[in-house]
Amino acid sequence: MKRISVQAQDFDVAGEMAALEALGGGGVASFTGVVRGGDGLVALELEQYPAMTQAQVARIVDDAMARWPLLGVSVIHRYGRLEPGARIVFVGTASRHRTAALESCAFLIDWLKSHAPFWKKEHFEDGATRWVEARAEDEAKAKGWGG
Amino acid sequence: MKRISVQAQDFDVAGEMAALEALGGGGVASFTGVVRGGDGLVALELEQYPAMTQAQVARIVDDAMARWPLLGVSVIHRYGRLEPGARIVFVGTASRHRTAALESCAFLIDWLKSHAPFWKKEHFEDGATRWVEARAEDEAKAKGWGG
Amino acid sequence: MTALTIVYFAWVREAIGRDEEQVDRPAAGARIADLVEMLAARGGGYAQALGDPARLRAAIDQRFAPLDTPIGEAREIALFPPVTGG
Amino acid sequence: MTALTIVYFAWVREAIGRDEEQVDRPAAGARIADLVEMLAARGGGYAQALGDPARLRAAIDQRFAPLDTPIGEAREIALFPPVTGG
Repeated sequence: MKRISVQAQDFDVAGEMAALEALGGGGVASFTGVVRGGDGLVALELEQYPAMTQAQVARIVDDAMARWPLLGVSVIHRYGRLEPGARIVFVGTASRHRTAALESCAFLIDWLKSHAPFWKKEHFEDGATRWVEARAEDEAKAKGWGG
Repeated sequence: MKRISVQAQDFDVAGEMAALEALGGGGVASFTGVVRGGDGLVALELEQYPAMTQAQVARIVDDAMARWPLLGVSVIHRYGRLEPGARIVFVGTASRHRTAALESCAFLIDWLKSHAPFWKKEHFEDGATRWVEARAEDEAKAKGWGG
Repeated sequence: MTALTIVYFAWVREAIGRDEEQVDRPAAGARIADLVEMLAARGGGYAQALGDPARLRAAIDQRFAPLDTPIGEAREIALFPPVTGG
Repeated sequence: MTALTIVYFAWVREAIGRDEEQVDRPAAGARIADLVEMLAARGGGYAQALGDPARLRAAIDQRFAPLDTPIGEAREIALFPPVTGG
């Protein structure tokens, strides 16, 4: 199973998890990213490169499926204006081996952070905006997986 | 938030995930273990040491909360007779830092495998039964976290 | 002195045919391994379950403990195979 | 020769004030960095967005590419800051 979706609307974590559990593997790992509030943040705006996003995420998923014995992968990434508490991204992996499920899930989210063509802009309650800067740490994490 | 439950009945993954997402952290990691079918398996029977289980799982969760900056942890472990496809265990962690959420989730499931007082017995369709043997690999994984 | 409760799990429980029993408290300074040896000497299911201590794990008063741990004032000793949770 | 499409994202797009444009295809052998330099020379928002190539990343025909990559037969060049997805 390979499910990839880049979408504006929210998604159903339970449905994704259930689909992965139904694959008959021993374990399902997931990571869900949520917009953090605080510091007067009223929204996070996610811009994407539409012509590239879907294909690039598919390449990252194919990499993961080549590296680990996975029964299924589900990746959902939202774009558009998201308020604190909203889900941004979901990565779910299913495998007969729990380590494969957990490691590939970590790999995918690290890789999405530094290799998926999205840009985040913060909107604050005083009207100010700020583009989130890429963190060297994220790039290092992705590189840490090699490949 | 710290939720620990050792129970016979199934659990609601979506509810656990939603409670963790609501903590306002940036990320929620989860691992769900499911009974694997195949080889004529009709059921997995999980025996526990009731007087010890809850306290031991609580100690493991406290260790995780001491090691990583977590906003919340949820651990559910079932016992009794479970059929293929049934959920056995759920570990969910929430943190402002995705690496903390992912690592602590892996730590908890590795630790539960080798330090929670449960024993699994396989029941096969020909009536045979077999106690699952602990894998040296699981013990090594838990030790790999140190502590 | 009070009796000592022994609890058994998984195939240890099955081989012995009971999940709990009371035994006389061993002499001061006895370790879990001494108790295991004493019980195995009963023969039958006890010998089968407890004859090879390398296959056993233990807990004292609901905390894991190596077999060479002194029993001391413990109230409950658990004997079982390596755990397979998760 | 066909024109080349340039697409901009995030603060590069905002500074330039457009998300896409067509430019004349640079001379054979030109690299993305040469295109960036040429565009920055227009001044104003272009200079602001593209004046410091170390802050930029690029893609050729929807695949990431270092700035020293030759443009060759590419149809679409994207210029943007380091990505911040996930």
